[in-house]
Amino acid sequence: MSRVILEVDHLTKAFGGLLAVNDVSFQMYEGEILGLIGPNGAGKTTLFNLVNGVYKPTRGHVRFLGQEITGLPPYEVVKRGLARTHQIVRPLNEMTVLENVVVGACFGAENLGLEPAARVAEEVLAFVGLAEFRDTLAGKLNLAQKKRLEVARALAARPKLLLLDEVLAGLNPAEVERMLGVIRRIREQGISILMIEHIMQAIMSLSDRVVVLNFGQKLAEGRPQEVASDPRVIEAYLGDPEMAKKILEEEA
Amino acid sequence: MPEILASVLDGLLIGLVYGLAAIGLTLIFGVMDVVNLAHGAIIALGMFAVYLLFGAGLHPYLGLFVVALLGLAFGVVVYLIAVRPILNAPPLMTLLSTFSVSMIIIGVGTAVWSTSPYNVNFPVTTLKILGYTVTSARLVAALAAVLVTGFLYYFLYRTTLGKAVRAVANNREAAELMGIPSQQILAISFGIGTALAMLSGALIATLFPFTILSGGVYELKSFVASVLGGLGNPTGALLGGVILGLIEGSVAPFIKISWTNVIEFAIFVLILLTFPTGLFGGRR
Amino acid sequence: MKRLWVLLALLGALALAQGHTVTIGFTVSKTGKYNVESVNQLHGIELWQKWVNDQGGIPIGGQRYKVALKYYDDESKAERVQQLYSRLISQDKVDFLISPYSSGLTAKAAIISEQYGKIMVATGAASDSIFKLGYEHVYQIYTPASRYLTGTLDMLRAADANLKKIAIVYEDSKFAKAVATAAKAYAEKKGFEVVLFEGYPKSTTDFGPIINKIRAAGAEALVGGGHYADGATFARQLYEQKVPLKLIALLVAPASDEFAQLGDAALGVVAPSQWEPLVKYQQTCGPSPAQFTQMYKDAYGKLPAYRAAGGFAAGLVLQRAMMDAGSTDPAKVKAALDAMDITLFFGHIKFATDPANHGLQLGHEMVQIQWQKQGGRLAKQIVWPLGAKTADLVYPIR
Amino acid sequence: MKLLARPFFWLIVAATLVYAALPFWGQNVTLRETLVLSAIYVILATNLNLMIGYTGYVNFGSIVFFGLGGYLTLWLVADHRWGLYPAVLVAGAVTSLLAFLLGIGVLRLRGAYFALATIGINEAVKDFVANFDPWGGAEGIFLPFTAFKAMGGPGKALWTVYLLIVLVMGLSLLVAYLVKRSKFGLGLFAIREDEDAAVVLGVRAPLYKTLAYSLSAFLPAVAGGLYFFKNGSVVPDEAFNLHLSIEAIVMVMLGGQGTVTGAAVGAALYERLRGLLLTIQGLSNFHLVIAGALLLLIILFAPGGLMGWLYRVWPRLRRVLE
Repeated sequence: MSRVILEVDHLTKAFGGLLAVNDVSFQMYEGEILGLIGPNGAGKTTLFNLVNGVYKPTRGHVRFLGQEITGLPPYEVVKRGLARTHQIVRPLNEMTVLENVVVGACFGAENLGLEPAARVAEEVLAFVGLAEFRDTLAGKLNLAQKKRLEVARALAARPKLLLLDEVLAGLNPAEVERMLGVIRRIREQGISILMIEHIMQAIMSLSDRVVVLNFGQKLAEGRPQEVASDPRVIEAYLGDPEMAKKILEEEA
Repeated sequence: MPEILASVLDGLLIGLVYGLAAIGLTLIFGVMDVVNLAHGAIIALGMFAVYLLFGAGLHPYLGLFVVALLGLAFGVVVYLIAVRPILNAPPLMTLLSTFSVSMIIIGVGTAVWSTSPYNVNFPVTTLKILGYTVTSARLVAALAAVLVTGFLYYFLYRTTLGKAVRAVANNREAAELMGIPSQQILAISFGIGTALAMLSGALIATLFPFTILSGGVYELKSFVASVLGGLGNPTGALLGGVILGLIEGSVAPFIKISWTNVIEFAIFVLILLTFPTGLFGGRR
Repeated sequence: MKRLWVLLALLGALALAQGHTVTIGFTVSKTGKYNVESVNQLHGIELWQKWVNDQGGIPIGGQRYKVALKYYDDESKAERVQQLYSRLISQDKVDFLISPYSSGLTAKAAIISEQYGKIMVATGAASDSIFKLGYEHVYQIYTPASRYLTGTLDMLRAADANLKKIAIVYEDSKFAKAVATAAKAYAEKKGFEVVLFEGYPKSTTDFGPIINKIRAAGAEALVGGGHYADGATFARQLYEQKVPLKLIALLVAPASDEFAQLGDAALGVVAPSQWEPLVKYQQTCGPSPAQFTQMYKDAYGKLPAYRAAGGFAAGLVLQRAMMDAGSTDPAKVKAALDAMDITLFFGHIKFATDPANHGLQLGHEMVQIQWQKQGGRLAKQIVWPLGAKTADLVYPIR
Repeated sequence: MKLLARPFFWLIVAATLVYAALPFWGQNVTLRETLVLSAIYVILATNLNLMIGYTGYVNFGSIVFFGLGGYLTLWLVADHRWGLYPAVLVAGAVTSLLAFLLGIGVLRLRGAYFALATIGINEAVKDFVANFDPWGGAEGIFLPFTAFKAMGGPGKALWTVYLLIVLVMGLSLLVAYLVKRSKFGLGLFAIREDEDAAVVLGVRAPLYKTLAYSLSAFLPAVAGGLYFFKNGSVVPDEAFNLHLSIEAIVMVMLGGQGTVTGAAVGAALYERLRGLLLTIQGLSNFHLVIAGALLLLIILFAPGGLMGWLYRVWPRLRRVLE
């Protein structure tokens, strides 16, 4: 078995009285794609924000490659090789696509100067298929392109672990296919991926393992097929286990 | 000791007037997230409005009603020209557009009235309250500030229009979904904020001499009072004004008067840094 | 044809201007805080110009020089003053300068006049400190701040041998602070107890906190103030709040006729004054006090305030220096100013010439006025020095 | 970075040299005074642009740096008999350090809150200085005339100070350009666009924006020292004139925020316009009205300012004029 890349240990985040993430623990291994699923409001994005340092946890620890990164600010986390994308895209609107990716390369794990960063950025843009838009202002891209830009910026940081937050949401089937290709090729480069996704079909086909959150707590963890047939998971999603099972079967 | 109380009493009375000015500023921010940098110039307009009405033979206190109506109309005009087109632009834009309005008002005001001081000269009597000497003008100004605030609260909480203003302040999109014409409400809110600023200016004009530039002082005090009370919170702004007045009144006996401003601004910056939402909770 | 005449007239004017004109430059606060005082001063200067030119100009070295004035509005703002004085010197090429009104603005103008080596007669500026910076081209007409209130305190002591507690409250300006600081030292020497010594910011309109302090300190008399706008407001609020003071002496404001607009609030208020129409100086040159007063009344329909007299006197001093020098050459005029020791309708004029105080006024003295009711009308009376008085001091006033 | 190979670098050098030489032709003192003022405006606007245009933080009280620089310089020269050169450098460094410390606290605020705080800071400092007796309180500091004599007489001193102010202007432009073309600048622009996203991308925003704030204080403070030395005095109302710092924002907006050329051209244009309006009889009282109306028009119809408009009309210009 390969070594542990990320360890989430009894992680808890309270907003006022609400426990958005409640005592969640799991591990992920190098080279793995781990899916993070759960109904809306289950605390998935909050968990991402805890892992990459946007929020400080109320309790618990995050360890990356065996090092404690709990409470480190996001810009430190990136430098250690943990990059992420946003669920709601956040392009730097008044900067070009290339400049957006150069920011990622410059301030990422390799801490590059402007010129090497530009080379990395060109390479990454070609990789995600945005090369032709390099001089377009980022604000002018369509949603699918913006999603790919998110991925490109994160990749330009040269991460060992990539957190993808719903990169497929809002895309049409052709665009989804294209993005899935990108994700597979990222994995082929040996980058581990922790991804939040709502499209079950995608998560089931891509993930090595899946962690399910519900009301901030970990509900289940395991291989996609095991999790998909877990009645607790199905109930969490749909209230009616029979109905949910039927839908899942249809999708698969 | 009694002298300190006299000073504190003075501070309380003037603080209510500061509070009224601050409500005008904070109401606009609360409803549409705009910091109105024309606030000071508008306060000065209120001063000159009451001065002109007085010159035309209207008692300053009767003039207040006219000033309020003028303020409402003027505010709606300013909103339509300078605020509405850029309401969804970055905050810098509304700061600058309201500031440009301020430049225009002060420029015209300087051309018309120069920057020389003016006075609303009407007979003032002195009253004794618990043994302290208070001029009638100060007492009336404070009372008027309280009445106007009371009236505003009645409007906001008891009338349909007022409830619509609060709904828009709370969540513009949701209010629109419920069929509230948000553009009209925003215009009216800006008008009310402007009217309050002009009223406070008019009240100040009954107390002290003023120039077209005098509004600046009260604009800064309004900032301080609204931030103390939490930007966007009218009750907070009134309390902030009172606190400001009380600080002025209670520190005055112990330090050089000119240090009060330093203390006020230092408190202002400190509050912003430690409680950005004010002592009584702001909108965010 | 008509055009030709206009052209000829213009050429004639030009010839006159080139040969026989001396141009005096200055700024006036037509707007802003100092506008009342400054416009008074301007009227004085303009009256001098008219007076000189009506006589055919200044006789210098056998020729007559007409006086031309060049001035701008400084809006009572320091930064404008420096721009405009640079402009007067480098662009308008004026021959001599008169200061703006007020010590603060004059201090700024003085730097420019000194940087360019232009002679400036400072009027409407009493601060001593301007003359302690090592300038060599600036000359003061007014009695300096350090001697401003000494007469007031002498008078108060003479009126009431038992009075102890006085408050000194002054505007935070160059002039008023200098006056107040000097007055404090003199008061303590005279056996008064200064129970309150405090400045208020220039923009003050609410004197409530200060008035509360005056009450709290138990002051029996008040001396202080600053300039017109703040002084008038201060006096009004002192009256409205019924502060029990035996004497109120304020700088500048009560010496203006406009002060009468305060009505009963003006009653009894005392002011040191640089000059009053009723003074009896025996002039050695220029008009007599009575002649000046009459000219001013004819021109402006009211009695001259001392700022107007100061403006006229500034022109007269320049005129006299050019006549003494027999030239408009700056070095010669400067020598004449250094040597000057004359009495005008305005009083005695003599400048310090030692490097540490160069240009400071040594000769001129203050008089004290008080607002009194005469047959139901408010009027200014000279109440000190005793030799010059036109009425007895009313004391205590409230 | 191959600075010497960049045309824009040479453009800055050439513009500064020509500017410096202009008034020497005919020893034109009036022109020199005008040029000093517009150079000061260019310095203020260019450095303010580091905050507004590059970082996206609206500093309403940027003039506080200019004023502090002036006060520190005159205090060192008048009361401690320092020479002008060490005095302005120390004034610049101290002001910049103060800005850094202040920035750590105040830059945690965003949007309107930050803008209000900067107004508060300027007013607090102004009122503090007006009460601070070692700096002359409300009266300010006046230089003894010996300070000018020490520089070879007032005439020579004024020309020297002119050249120094122009030098500071050139340096301001250069700094603005270098920052824009650096990794640091890229980080700032990322913060301007979306601070939270920038942080996630690895930009150390708290440090970067504090450094930008501190940097934007240095040259204005040096310029303040030179300017008030030239004036011979410094008083609180002039040094901390909030109005001027808001006018500096207008200049940046007029030219186009975020561009080096825009801030400079905006400042120069604004100065010309203001000067013109002040001298035209009958319009002198309306200069505020016209400036205000102009600002409003820019905001409503051309938020990118002059450069934004030029870039749109002629997109290739973006590569030539920074």
